Amino acid sequence: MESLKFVRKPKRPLPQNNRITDQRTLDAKEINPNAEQPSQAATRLIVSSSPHFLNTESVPKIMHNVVTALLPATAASVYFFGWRALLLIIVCVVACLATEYAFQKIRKQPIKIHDGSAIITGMLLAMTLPAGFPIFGAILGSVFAIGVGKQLFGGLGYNIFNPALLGRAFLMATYPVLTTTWVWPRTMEKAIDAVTAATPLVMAKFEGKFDVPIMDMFIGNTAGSLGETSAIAIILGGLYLRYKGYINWKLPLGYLGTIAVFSAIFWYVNPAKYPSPLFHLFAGGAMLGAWFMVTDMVTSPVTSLGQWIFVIVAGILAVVIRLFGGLPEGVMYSILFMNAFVPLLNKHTRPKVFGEVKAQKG
Amino acid sequence: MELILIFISASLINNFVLTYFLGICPFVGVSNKTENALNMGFATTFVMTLTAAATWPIYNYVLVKFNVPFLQYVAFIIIIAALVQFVEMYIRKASPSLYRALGIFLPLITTNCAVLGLALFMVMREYSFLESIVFGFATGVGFTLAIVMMSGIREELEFADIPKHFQGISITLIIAGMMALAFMGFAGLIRG
Amino acid sequence: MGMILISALSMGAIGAVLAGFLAFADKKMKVEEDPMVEALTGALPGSNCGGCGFAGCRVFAEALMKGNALPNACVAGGSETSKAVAEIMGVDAGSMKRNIAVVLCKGGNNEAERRATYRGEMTCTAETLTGADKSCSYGCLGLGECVDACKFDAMAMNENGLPVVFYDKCVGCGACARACPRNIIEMHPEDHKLFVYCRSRDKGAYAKKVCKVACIACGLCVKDCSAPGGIALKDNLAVINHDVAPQNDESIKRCPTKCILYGIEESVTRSNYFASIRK
Amino acid sequence: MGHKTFARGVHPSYYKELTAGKRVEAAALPKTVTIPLQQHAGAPCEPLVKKGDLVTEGQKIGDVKAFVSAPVHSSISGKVKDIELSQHPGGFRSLSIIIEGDGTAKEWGGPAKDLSSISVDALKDSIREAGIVGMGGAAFPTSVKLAPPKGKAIEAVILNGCECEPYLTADHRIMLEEPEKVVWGLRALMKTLAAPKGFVGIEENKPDAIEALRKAIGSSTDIQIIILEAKYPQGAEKMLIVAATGKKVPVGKLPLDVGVVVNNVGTAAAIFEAVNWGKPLIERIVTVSGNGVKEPRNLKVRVGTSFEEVLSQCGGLVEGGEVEVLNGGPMMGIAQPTLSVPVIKGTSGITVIAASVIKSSVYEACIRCASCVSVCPMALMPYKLGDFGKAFRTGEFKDWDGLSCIECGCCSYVCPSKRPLLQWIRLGKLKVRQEAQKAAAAK
Amino acid sequence: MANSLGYEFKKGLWQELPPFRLVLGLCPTLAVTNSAVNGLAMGLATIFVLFTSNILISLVRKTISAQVRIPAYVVIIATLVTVADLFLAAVFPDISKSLGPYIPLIVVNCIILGRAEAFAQKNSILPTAADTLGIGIGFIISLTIMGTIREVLGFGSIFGVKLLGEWFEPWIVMILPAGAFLVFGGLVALVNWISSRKAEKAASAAMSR
Amino acid sequence: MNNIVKMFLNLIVIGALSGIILSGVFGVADPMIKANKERELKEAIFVVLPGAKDFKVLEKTVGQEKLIVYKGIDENGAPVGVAFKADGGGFQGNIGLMVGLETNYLKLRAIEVLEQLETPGLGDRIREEAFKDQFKGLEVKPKVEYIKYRKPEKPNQIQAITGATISSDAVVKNINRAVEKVVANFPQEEMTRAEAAPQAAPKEAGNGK
Ligand SMILES: Cc1cc2nc3c(=O)[nH]c(=O)nc-3n(C[C@H](O)[C@H](O)[C@H](O)COP(=O)(O)O)c2cc1C
Ligand SMILES: Cc1cc2nc3c(=O)[nH]c(=O)nc-3n(C[C@H](O)[C@H](O)[C@H](O)COP(=O)(O)O)c2cc1C
Ligand SMILES: Cc1cc2nc3c(=O)[nH]c(=O)nc-3n(C[C@H](O)[C@H](O)[C@H](O)COP(=O)(O)O)c2cc1C
Ligand SMILES: Cc1cc2nc3c(=O)[nH]c(=O)nc-3n(C[C@H](O)[C@H](O)[C@H](O)CO)c2cc1C
Ligand code: SF4
Ligand code: SF4
Ligand code: SF4
Ligand code: SF4
Ligand code: FES
Repeated sequence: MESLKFVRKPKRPLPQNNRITDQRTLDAKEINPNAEQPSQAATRLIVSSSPHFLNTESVPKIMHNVVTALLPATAASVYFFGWRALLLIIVCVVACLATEYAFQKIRKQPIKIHDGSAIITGMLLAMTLPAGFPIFGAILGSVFAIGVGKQLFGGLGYNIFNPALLGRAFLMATYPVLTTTWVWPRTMEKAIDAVTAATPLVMAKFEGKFDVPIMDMFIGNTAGSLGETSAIAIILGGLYLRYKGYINWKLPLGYLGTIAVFSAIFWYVNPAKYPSPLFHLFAGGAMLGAWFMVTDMVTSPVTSLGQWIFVIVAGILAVVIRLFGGLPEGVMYSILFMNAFVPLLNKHTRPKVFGEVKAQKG
Repeated sequence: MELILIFISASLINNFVLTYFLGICPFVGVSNKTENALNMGFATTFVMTLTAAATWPIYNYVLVKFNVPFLQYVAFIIIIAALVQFVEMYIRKASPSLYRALGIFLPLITTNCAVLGLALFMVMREYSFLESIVFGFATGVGFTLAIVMMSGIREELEFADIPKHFQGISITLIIAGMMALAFMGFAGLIRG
Repeated sequence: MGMILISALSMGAIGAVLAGFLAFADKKMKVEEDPMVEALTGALPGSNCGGCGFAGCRVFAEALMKGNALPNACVAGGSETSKAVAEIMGVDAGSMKRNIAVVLCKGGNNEAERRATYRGEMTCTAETLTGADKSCSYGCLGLGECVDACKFDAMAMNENGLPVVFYDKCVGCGACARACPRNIIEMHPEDHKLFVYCRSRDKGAYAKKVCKVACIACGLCVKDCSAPGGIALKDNLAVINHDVAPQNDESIKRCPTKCILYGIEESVTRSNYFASIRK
Repeated sequence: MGHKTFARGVHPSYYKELTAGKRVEAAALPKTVTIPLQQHAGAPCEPLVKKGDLVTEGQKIGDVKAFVSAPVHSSISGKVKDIELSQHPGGFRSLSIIIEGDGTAKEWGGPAKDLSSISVDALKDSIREAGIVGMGGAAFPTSVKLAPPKGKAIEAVILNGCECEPYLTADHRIMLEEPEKVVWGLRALMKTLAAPKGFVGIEENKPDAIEALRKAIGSSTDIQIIILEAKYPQGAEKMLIVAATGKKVPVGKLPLDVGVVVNNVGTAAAIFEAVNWGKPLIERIVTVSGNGVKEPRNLKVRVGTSFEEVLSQCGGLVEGGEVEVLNGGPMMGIAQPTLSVPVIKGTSGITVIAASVIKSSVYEACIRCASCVSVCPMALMPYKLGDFGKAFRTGEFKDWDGLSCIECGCCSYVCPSKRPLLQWIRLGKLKVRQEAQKAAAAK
Repeated sequence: MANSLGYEFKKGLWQELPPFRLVLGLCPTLAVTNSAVNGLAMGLATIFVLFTSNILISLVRKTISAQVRIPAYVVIIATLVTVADLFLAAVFPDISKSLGPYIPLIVVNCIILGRAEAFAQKNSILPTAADTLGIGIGFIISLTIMGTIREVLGFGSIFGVKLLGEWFEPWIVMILPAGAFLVFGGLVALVNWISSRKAEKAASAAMSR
Repeated sequence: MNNIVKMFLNLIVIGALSGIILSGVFGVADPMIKANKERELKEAIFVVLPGAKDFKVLEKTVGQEKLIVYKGIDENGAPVGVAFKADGGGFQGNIGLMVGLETNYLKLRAIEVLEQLETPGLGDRIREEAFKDQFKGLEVKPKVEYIKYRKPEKPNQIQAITGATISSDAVVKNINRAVEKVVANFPQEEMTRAEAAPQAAPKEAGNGK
């Protein structure tokens, strides 16, 4: 029952994948040179559907701005973890770009690696890995993130799950030990004598200690993944994005706010057992997740109500996993879990149409 | 408390579909539209709860009593089949509108191995009657959650540019794999 | 020994109860069904696996009846089932004359003027929503919506920007005709051979200005047609009455624009078309 | 300070400075005019003249009995050369009367009559007979709006002076140059509808027009000027009503269901001329602007003049490259495949956009950035509607309220992936319409 | 429907290869294939039930009235499954343990009832035997392949024999549920790809003639 | 009516046959299954109580719960230690241990993992000898503890498996809980009392209870 597929439209194939090609101009000019214009023979009239004005935003522009916004965090990670961190970032970015290129080549699609989205995925994936993570693992994660997490769905815009987080989740499941083997930042090497480091969250979970100075976590002077340490660098980048208008304030602030409020409840009940909200905000991936992952347009809801539900549930889940789960960190899973709900959220939280009187059907 | 833990465990942490691979066929088959998925989920939850309620006494008061526990598979599957049929007919009689929404999904449930799996797990874990019912209900809820999530995603993907050979069940299963990755975050949430 | 007895008895008892139950159900709760759906359901595996995308075999059968499903959608049953289903549903294929699709425009890129350039969604219907770029407002837009609509690989766009129907592949489903926003494609029994390949109802002068192969309503074919009333002019267009006009080439000889043609379509089969392209 | 406005919407660059300061000038008398018999929403007219007939300026040459329709008049004196199908600026071909002019032009004018001396019926009659249609773009016959069903009281008439489309300044100039006509027309509308209140909604970027209208209104309190935020589509009826009165026109309902009638300021001025001078709607102000035209101007053009002729009075198109010639502004205007199309009653502007600004011809996948959702003034989900429309999924299209789209184009405007959302939504609407027709035919 | 026995047998090996082409019996395929041995064992258990039950059903099909068809079949299948389960528990306790509750779940494996309904019920013994053997062997092969892939990537071994050296860092995900889904999805795509290649070749061969 | 009779007959016959077949198979298989279980239990006890040649089952009911301990004895009937099961949740599911305790209730003799669902290659490394060996001679007073990343410093400490702290933690917690119960409910005298020496012949399977 396999139907035969040939080039159905020889010579001038219909644009594949809905791309509007400009072939028609060529055809008309070349094949029918005496198709006259009523006036000004040299000027060609274009017909298209309104609106005829479009704003100047474009996908590459947005993506390149996000890359820019990630630079402070990159710099911070290099400062704290040395050149090894930079190497890891470069490897991830290159592997992501290469995977994207390979897929587009195989599928005979236009090559779009310059749009920058794969760079973001690579950078963010690297940000979620410990500085000592092996290179082959980083490559594997990148290939999975882009190949399976993005291109299998059709590429930019179609993926359901955040590719960088999916790559990280895959690595977590593939190499659970390697992904949780931390190193101390260069700045505090001599402070502690143990070989492997413990992140603030691991210490909180397994040793019941959460006395890391908040200031250290704010600046980034703790063990952890590249991008989970320096809160200030991430906030800087996030504010830049907010200033540029590429992220909706609801998402990061809603997420962080939920984490703060929800963890504050436990903290209030038993401050000896549960860490403070500030600890939760600055520990682990909360900042990176809030500013760069919850805000990923492709994998977050488009409606206002949907966005609220998304961040609030994700925030609660993150705290629940941190406090009660088997794993020390819940940011990644909370976001991935809610990613799967985004289509449903979009469908069922549509705003009321202008002038709609009757209640929306539930 | 014990009951709440069973509920969370069966619906989220050890989600039947995503960690025990039970009920994959309907999970793949009926997840293309949210409405269908939701109704299938409701129907399954209903049958699962009933199954737990019906098989527990049979197992504990009949099979164990007469010392013939090896008849459990045969007995369970017959009970399930009869139950599904009974529910179907009852609904058809009692409420045609509900039947239209749910009834068509009921036959599908007989061959849903999640239901039998539920009965077997219930026996294996030696749950009490109340626990069994909660377990049955929670499993159904977990199934509903997974299938509804999947249906939402699949509806969204109708417009996606998925590589040809991956379309259909292939991408559905891969997404299930991703959902399983996401559900891993719940691991260890409840410990003794 | 006791165990064997107990087992046999209890299982027998369960069987009896079940049988009674089903017998009761069969009598009391039977709901009248469409016999065709019954027959189809019978032909299906009945495993209710959901593999067809419907919630169970019966629903699939109902969808088949309504024409919402293809006979081969059942994965569990495989090819036998598809055959059986097709047999039950089978329209008496032999008794009907085959229809095929005819594209009634020959004004491709080489013949017809384009006064502007269209930008936007590249489908014909989308283009008709804007001021179309083709000067002739009846002609083929060349974006191949009809080709996309054909589920049987029976069409392709040629180099000239016009759709071609493959005589050997077309099953006469009419999907292409429904898809075309300019109503250029018509369904005809395959013994119709004579067609005016133009739909322009513009006055001759304008039609000629914008397309080399337009019907300019000169009336020569009307005169040359041996059967009176076989061809008539209507709204600046020659119209063939296929019941009357002889299906031969006598009336096409003097057509100044060669828009009336005889019997060209049947020569295009899928393989010879692609073979010719390959060269 | 925030001015009154509606939720969502966009802020395109306006480029109004190109023509905002230029007085309206009379265009040259055209040698021939092509007058389409359908220049309005509703039933097309039937010709009242034959080929070869002599006609005078202002003579009625087409009419039809239908309620929703408006007669058409000859805009010059001369001879009917032909009646045939010709390209209409709406993008289709329609039956048109082609008149060859004799070179003479009529003088119109006269004093303003006292409104109280004219009966409501006389007002309605002269508006219908003058063929007045909405000049804000949709060309809806004004006489229909003036005949609300019994039992619907109209509380307010709102004059639409927003002119939120980029480039266009025709309404701006009318308000500036002929504010008395506008005010008189508004009062006439209020009288026919027995509406106690009148509003004029003007965007804050036209302070001189606001000033001129204030003066024309004088001290009377029946008319109030409402200053609105300069935002697109502020001029859309529903958005204007909610901004001015706070009332939302319910889905599927008309403004008169909330007791409001909206008219363009140009319409009001035309009513003045029709009632006082007996001048039918044969002439209108057209803004010719855009970066593809050499000398942007505001012209008073006779209906039926070809775009080509109008453009040549503005220095012509820039040479070379590609241009889009639009009937209307860049957000809602219709691109013309040929310059032989005539100016019609609804042509508020001819905008020419040259290559540098023309839409890129490539689009990308939707990245669900939510921009379209957050600008849609109707609170729809354009990215989904686009998908449904493109795939002809009419059921879902209707479920997601695709039919409520007012085709403002904000969604396409903001989309960073440059997706032609509005075009797809139009496809969806088209299919819904076709299906409805088919269903009706089946009955 | 008079196909040769050879055809009935062969179709299960590719044309209707379960579970990739014939999308049935997914649960055991996914659940027990974390090693090649488990896959093989599950396959064998399934083919035993599939074969015997379908033969039985084909034997008794004429005597069973339509209304009780499904319950009767289910009882037959469940009986055979219990036999298989008891046998494994008695003789191969280790395998029985690692397959866990998935052996009893053969009862509801859609393949078995599916084949019973689609084939055995309508055919006599010989074609039924050919059909079920083909399908069953196809199923065994599929499960073993799944198991092998997952074992090689997840443990670096095959049938328990170390295959990849020390340098290989096992992909633990492959043994986890997520890995099962991913591998299976990938294999389905692979099968799709191969069959479309086949079809294309056949078509181009036909065209060049 | 004929049909209904047939329906009844169909199902009754099939059901009865199924019952007969199954009880027959069960009759053969059950002793073997029981023997398998018995052997497993025995092996586990002997592993955690090196030197034991036989064991005695002691039972107590505390509230709802039934406590079972196995008192290991050597060839002379002298007690060599007590063994008991310790269950509790790990990372993925239940972890079932057999724990061997010295009769003085001070030190562990050894432990064995009976059942676990931990992640292969990670949590399931609790089955490795290196990990289990740490418990040999480990002090249970005040209680067993684990320590991360470093070599144990105190006699009641073990080192947790890196990356599987949770599983290690679960093992430790299970042991502590079970030891506590045993110590509380079985007076030490009971354990130190000598028993009759075991017969030379291995016990008949099936009466371990
Ligand atoms: C998106 C959109 C924008 C509009 N903008 C204007 C405008 O700027 N000025 C205007 O007079 N009418 C505008 N209109 C038309 C009005 O909605 C309304 O039809 C008109 O003001 C009614 O007056 P009329 O019948 O006199 O034309 C717009 C309509 C739409 C849908
Ligand atoms: C079918 C139809 C009937 C209408 N009937 C009335 C009417 O009775 N009264 C009225 O004031 N406007 C009526 N309108 C006009 C609309 O309210 C609106 O002014 C017109 O469509 C132009 O608006 P726009 O320029 O915003 O598109 C009608 C419009 C349509 C399409
Ligand atoms: C896929 C996966 C499987 C895991 N399996 C186990 C496990 O079996 N046992 C365990 O204790 N922790 C398991 N973990 C938990 C993490 O490794 C957790 O971070 C670890 O217990 C922290 O301990 P550490 O401080 O020793 O690294 C698993 C985590 C992942 C992502
Ligand atoms: C604000 C913002 C945040 C983003 N965050 C992520 C991210 O967390 N992970 C990722 O893979 N891509 C991210 N991207 C890039 C892009 O959206 C992503 O590659 C798509 O999900 C791929 O389809 C982000 C883009 C933007 C604009
Ligand atoms: S769509 Fe149908 S009628 Fe048209 S060419 Fe294809 S098979 Fe023929
Ligand atoms: S025949 Fe119709 S649908 Fe086909 S390409 Fe031409 S205009 Fe488009
Ligand atoms: S969907 Fe319609 S109303 Fe909404 S922004 Fe787009 S064009 Fe405007
Ligand atoms: S604006 Fe464009 S990219 Fe953004 S959500 Fe809408 S359609 Fe998608
Ligand atoms: S095998 Fe089909 S549902 Fe489990």
